[in-house]
Amino acid sequence: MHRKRMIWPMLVLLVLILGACSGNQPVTEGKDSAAPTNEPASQTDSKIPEELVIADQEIAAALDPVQPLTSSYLVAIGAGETLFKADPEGRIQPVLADSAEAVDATTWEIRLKPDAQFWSGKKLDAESVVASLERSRELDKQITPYIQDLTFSAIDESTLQVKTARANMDVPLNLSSYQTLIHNAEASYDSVEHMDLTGMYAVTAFEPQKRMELAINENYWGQKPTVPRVVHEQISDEQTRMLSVFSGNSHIAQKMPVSAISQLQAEEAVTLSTTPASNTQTVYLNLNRPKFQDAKVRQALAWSVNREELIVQAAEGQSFPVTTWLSSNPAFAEARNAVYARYDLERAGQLLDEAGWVLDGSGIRMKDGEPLNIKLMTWGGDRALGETLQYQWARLGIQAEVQHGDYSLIETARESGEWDAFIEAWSTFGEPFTLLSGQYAPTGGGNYGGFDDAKTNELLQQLSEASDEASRHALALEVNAHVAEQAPVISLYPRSQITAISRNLEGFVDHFRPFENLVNENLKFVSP
Amino acid sequence: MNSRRASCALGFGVALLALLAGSVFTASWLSPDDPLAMNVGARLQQPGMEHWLGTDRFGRDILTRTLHGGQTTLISCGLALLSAVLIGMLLGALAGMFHGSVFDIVLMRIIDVLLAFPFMVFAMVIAALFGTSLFHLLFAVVVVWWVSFARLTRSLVFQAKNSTAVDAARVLGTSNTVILFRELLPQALGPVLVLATFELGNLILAIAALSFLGLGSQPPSPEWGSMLADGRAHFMTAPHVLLGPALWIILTVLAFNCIGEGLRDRMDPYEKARIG
Amino acid sequence: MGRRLLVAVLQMLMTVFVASLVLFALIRLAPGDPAKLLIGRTMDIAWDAAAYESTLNELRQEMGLNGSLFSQYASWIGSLLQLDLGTSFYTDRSVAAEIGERLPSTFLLAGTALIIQMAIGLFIGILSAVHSGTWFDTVVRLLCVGLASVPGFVIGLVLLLALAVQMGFYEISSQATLSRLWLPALTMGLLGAPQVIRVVRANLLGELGQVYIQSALSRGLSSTRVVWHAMRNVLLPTITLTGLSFTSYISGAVVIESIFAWPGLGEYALNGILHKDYPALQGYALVMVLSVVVIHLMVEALYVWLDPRMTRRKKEAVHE
Amino acid sequence: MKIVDGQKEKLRIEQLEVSYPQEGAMQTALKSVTFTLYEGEILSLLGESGSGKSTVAKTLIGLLPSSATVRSGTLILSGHSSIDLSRPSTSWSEIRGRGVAMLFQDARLALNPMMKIREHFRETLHAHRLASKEQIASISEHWLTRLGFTDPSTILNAYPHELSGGMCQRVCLALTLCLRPQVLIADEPTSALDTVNQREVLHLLQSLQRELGLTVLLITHDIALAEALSHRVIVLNEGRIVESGLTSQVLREPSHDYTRQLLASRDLTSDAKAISPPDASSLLTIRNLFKTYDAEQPILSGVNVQLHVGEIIGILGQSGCGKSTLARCVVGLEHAQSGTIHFRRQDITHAKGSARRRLARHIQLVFQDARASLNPRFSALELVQTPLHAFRVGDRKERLERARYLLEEVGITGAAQHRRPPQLSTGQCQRVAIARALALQPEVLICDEAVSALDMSVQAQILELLQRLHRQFGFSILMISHDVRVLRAFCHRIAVMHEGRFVEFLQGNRLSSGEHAHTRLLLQGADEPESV
Repeated sequence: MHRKRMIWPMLVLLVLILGACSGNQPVTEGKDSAAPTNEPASQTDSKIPEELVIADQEIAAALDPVQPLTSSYLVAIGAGETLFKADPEGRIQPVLADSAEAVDATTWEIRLKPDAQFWSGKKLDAESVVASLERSRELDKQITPYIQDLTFSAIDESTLQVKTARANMDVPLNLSSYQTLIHNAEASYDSVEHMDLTGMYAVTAFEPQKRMELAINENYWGQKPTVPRVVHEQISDEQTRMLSVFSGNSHIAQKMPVSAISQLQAEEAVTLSTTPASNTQTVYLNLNRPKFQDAKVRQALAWSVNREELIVQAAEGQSFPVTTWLSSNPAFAEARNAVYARYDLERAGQLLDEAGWVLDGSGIRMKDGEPLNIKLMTWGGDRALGETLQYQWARLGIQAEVQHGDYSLIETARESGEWDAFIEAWSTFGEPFTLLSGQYAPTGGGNYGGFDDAKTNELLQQLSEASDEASRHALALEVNAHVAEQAPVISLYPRSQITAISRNLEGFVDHFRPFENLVNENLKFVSP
Repeated sequence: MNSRRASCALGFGVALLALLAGSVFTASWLSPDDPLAMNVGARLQQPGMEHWLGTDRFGRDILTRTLHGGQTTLISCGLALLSAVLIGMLLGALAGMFHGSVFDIVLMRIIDVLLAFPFMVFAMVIAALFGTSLFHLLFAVVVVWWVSFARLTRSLVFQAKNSTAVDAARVLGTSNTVILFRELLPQALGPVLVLATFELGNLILAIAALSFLGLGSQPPSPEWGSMLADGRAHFMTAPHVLLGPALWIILTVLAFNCIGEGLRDRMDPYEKARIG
Repeated sequence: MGRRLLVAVLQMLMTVFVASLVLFALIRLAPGDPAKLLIGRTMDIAWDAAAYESTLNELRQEMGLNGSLFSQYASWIGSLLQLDLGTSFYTDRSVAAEIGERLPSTFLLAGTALIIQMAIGLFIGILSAVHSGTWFDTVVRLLCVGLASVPGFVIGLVLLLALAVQMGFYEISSQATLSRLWLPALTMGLLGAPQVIRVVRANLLGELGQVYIQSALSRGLSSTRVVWHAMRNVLLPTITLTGLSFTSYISGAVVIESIFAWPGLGEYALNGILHKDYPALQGYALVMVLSVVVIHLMVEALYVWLDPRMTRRKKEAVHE
Repeated sequence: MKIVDGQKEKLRIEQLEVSYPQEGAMQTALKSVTFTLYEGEILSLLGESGSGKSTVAKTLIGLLPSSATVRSGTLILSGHSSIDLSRPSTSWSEIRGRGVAMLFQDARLALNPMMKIREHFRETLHAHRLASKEQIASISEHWLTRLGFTDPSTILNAYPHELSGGMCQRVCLALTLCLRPQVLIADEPTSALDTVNQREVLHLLQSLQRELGLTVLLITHDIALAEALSHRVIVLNEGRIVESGLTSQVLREPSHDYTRQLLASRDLTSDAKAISPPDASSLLTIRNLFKTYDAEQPILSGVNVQLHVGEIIGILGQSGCGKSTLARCVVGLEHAQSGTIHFRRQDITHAKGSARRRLARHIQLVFQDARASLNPRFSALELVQTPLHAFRVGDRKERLERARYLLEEVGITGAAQHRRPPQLSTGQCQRVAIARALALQPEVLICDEAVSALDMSVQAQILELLQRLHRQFGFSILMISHDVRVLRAFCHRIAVMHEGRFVEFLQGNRLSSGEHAHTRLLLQGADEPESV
């Protein structure tokens, strides 16, 4: 008889479990039919939130800006500032600097904002800027490429002199990178109390790789923000980050995966910011492999890529095709369709035929009894991209094999030289010469495939010597187009940055550089 | 007293498995679509007449992929499990037979170390040393998975070692090898098989968990575990992408469970005689 | 008994030593160079190749990566003996401090999950053994198979969607507070329960067939009381399982911790792998091995304490 | 013993019919069983294994396995309403313990190994609200004292595994009696005990029955026990009552054939004298064998014996006296610490590996639990071929022929040869085990309690078989048993073993001449318990 007594609570528990599991079914359907009601939004109706919560894949691990990536988080969250920054259109604007002037080909003079000061109230003078940059140079390895050619000295209290080792360098551009964050070099950065930066928000509490809390910096030199507090929170799982915005627990979710776009679009409570960044998803080819030494094979690969389809399948339509590497930079937008203007499978086939790779009976390209195969390595969120490329190349009769894994696998393969192709996305924002020589000069750090082309080298040489802006631009375009024709790499499209923003937050500015303008002074909460 | 239920369960399990295996291994005939064919116009479609279980983000038919993917999953998991069971049983049986010997002590320490080991690190290393592929993942799995079978076999063999049947075999002059294979291992086989059927589900899910590290089957060839891992990105707007692989995994595990339970009762010869 | 425990402690030390060696070797065999990672993978601006090489070399020297594997191991063990787990490459903080911050939340989650798992497992396991062969038993077994075949991330995400987004009574943040504990713990408990149900059911069914159960019934004891009798004998295999579950919870909760943004050691280890943070990984692995081994030891001690017969190592005889 | 007419009915069972599913069909276990139990009497339910006597016991206390079906039957217990046994009943918890109590065969298994004796008492008394917390200790001590424990408080704090089988059975008796049940069912209460313990428990049962006026249903296969203890006897065969009546009447003048057959098997025919006298040459010589597990109590302390060609030596002793260890030492399953064992001239004390394996052709052992000693996965025919195969005797066909022959010799014929142990009866299993042991034509056969697990009639058959085989093949036998009756009928010489040594050697037919105190004790136990 007691048996029956025990069965009832069990049933209740079961029903509860089943209920919880099936609970989402009707709701997801509701979303598909775009039902207007939404609970989290109505929750926030009643009162305007006091703090802005930003969910990020990772947050700072330390407070000292010389620690790897810490300065990037500090700039993004509004705690730290650089001398210059890029505006959303890609122009360099002064921040802590007031103006910058090239005195001659190797000397710049930078005037500082007269009223700029640190959190502590200490005035920002040229000495302290030099001290900050020198401290970074000494302790932060990542700053090296930005300032290794620069020497800083203070001329007077508010003027900074920068000497460059090369002629015609764009110093403000270099000083807009987050690594050059200006901090009080005398502070110790071992605790929240000992930090001293210049931003509009000051850190009030910090748990490494968990949570950073900030409040308005009362000593801020510029326009003070309206949202009183900001919380930067680490939520590693992308789906959870998305759900945290949906639930209203956070207001901005950074680094959303491409695959989440359809879900974000379906959600009423959030707006979606998808900014194609100034970088280019690029297939790097190993030119040491005999099959890729023939430019025709490389060109065929480039012709056979259907970028429109690729963008739908791998970027949920949130990008635009780019056929030359540099053209994802807004300044070189005219070169987007410069070379492989359309998807042309026939042309690709012809090129391969010419190169001796002919179709056999089973639809596979063969030469000397060997099939044409490519091992394409991908990492991070690029699996779908690799998979679609593989499918597109298969149409051409190429056996492509995708190997998706940790980035370190690509690194290891690169060191051993045992690779065919992989996908990476380098930034295309910066000085054209630095960018292009980094990619295509024989010694360039991004020239993975070992591209060494006489004409390219010559053009690069001319570029480095060109003294006026217009000729630099023209030469850069020429290099860009020439390289695309030679196809040591295949440019696809700019990678999008996807951010989910709660609908009751206003003033978020889309920006192609992920670390800039995440938090700005105009952000405010509104009733939707 | 459960014999009828047991053979029922066994029959049901075998029938279900036959059905599943049938559906999977005749996939190219049942569902002649290309499991790799992408269709930009038909992305993430809900289940319907055209696509019974809907389509994935590339517009590929999920049913077709599930059926084709089953070949990879069933064969590879089956093989991995089989090797883990064989290694585990052999080492476990030897340890149980020579209980307390140096071999036993060393083996138990190895087992302790493996149990205390973060599997992820291990999988990463395997990927680094040999490259990423399903085969290497399964290799990593076997290296770690045999432990539970070895432990179980060891304890069962140790129990059986002191039984009258083994004493009798010794008195009859039976050699150790024969005792191991005729008296000890059959004792362990039933419980080990049952454990193996339960582990199969874990194995498929472990592949799902590891495929984001780049281990596991490589795109685009479908495989249940990585299909699940991929479907995760769409679980809110298109939960149906999880349905296909999840359903087949559940049914497979169910079938193996039933077979396991049935076998356990079958393999215990006294179960039926123990009436009253 | 005392000697038995002493042997166990010695074995434990041996395990830890071997594990530390294997771990050390494996972590270093894994691909990727921590120094390179530290310099950055920004793809923002190309380094000059010579400057890169010299910076890299400098950094490797600083991080102690230039010595032989053996000397690296020796210096690691050396600092270990001074109770120093080293400094994280990635965060430049003391590994011991970082683990210390996260260990409590991992243990809290694992402990709570274990309690939930045991509560559900024992309750349903007992019911399904007592009602073996009924529709209830069948439903439970089907549910167990179902739960065991659905990946943890699906269950976790569905629960999160239902409770945090739809109903709004679960907060998603990065904090390890008590109000955020119950959902990940419940999820882990639910995922682990089928195993307990199976073990309890099988062992209890075995015990219920014993003569002492008939004897107790013949003395007029109620069937509830008799189940309690049998449970005392099911206790031992259940303890073994509890120990195993606990170890898998503290070392293997990566997925659940990351889905619920629970700042525990699983997330730490994952980051350690991604950042090739050798000291962090070594520290993590060592703490894991130690925890697992200590838990095994505790299970052993519990056995000696609980089993009045204390005759033989029965702990492995968990019947599935 | 007399039974007064018109005594009060305590319990009556009417038209009981029970069946079990077996090999797909329902097998009837009990068929129209009707009997009455009167107040203050001991009624014996006598039957061999498989007769359904245990099913009766389980029915009376509602513990039939769920697979069993009660077709019909009514239980009437005085003071309770009658129970229709064919329907599921909920009133068992009221009847069990206070109405009907039960004593199980193996008392060690009947106590929860994880609980102290004290807890057993507490919850038993508590379940019936018979005592307050304070009283429980005194009540349990009282009953333990009545059951002959001199130090009840130690017993209360002990776990079952710390007590001997006899002690456990006494504890169980105390546990049931403290509830003052109306009817006590004793299911083979002594058959798991050795002679001395048996006698003690029976003595207690008998005297307590008299003192307390207990009504007892004694379920047994042991005719001597039934005869000694009970007022009335019911003989059960294949689920039917074949005969019932006063003990003296049924057992002295049986009217049914089955009863007569049963009684005949009690007296083992002894033709030991007919066995040819042993050859003088010695086959197995054991000298000063010493073995101990811990320092305190050696299990063997200086055993000396010589087995001659064709001789049958019996080793008589209580359980735990070391006789099984001796057997295991001879066949190499255990090893003695000192002393020697010689087979012919060869020292085999420490033979290992292939040397030990070779000895299997000369020395063989038959185990007590034949079923457990046979691998259940093989048929009888395969089992007998196993040793032949191991020693590569003959070719495949010859081995099969030999196995067939041996099985025929031990009486396993026809289809039974292809059955596997689970499908064979216990007696048949023992026959297969003997055939297997003889397959290699050993010179020495050791029988370790080879017949004590068997029914009386089967015992007789097996002993007869052994005698016949002994005559036929001429091997020597070392017969180990606790049962004087078995040895007396069978052996040339009997060695009485006590605490690891032989205290006395006697001629098989002159057992009663034993002088050692322990011999006398054992002999006493073997006699009618009545005389205690």
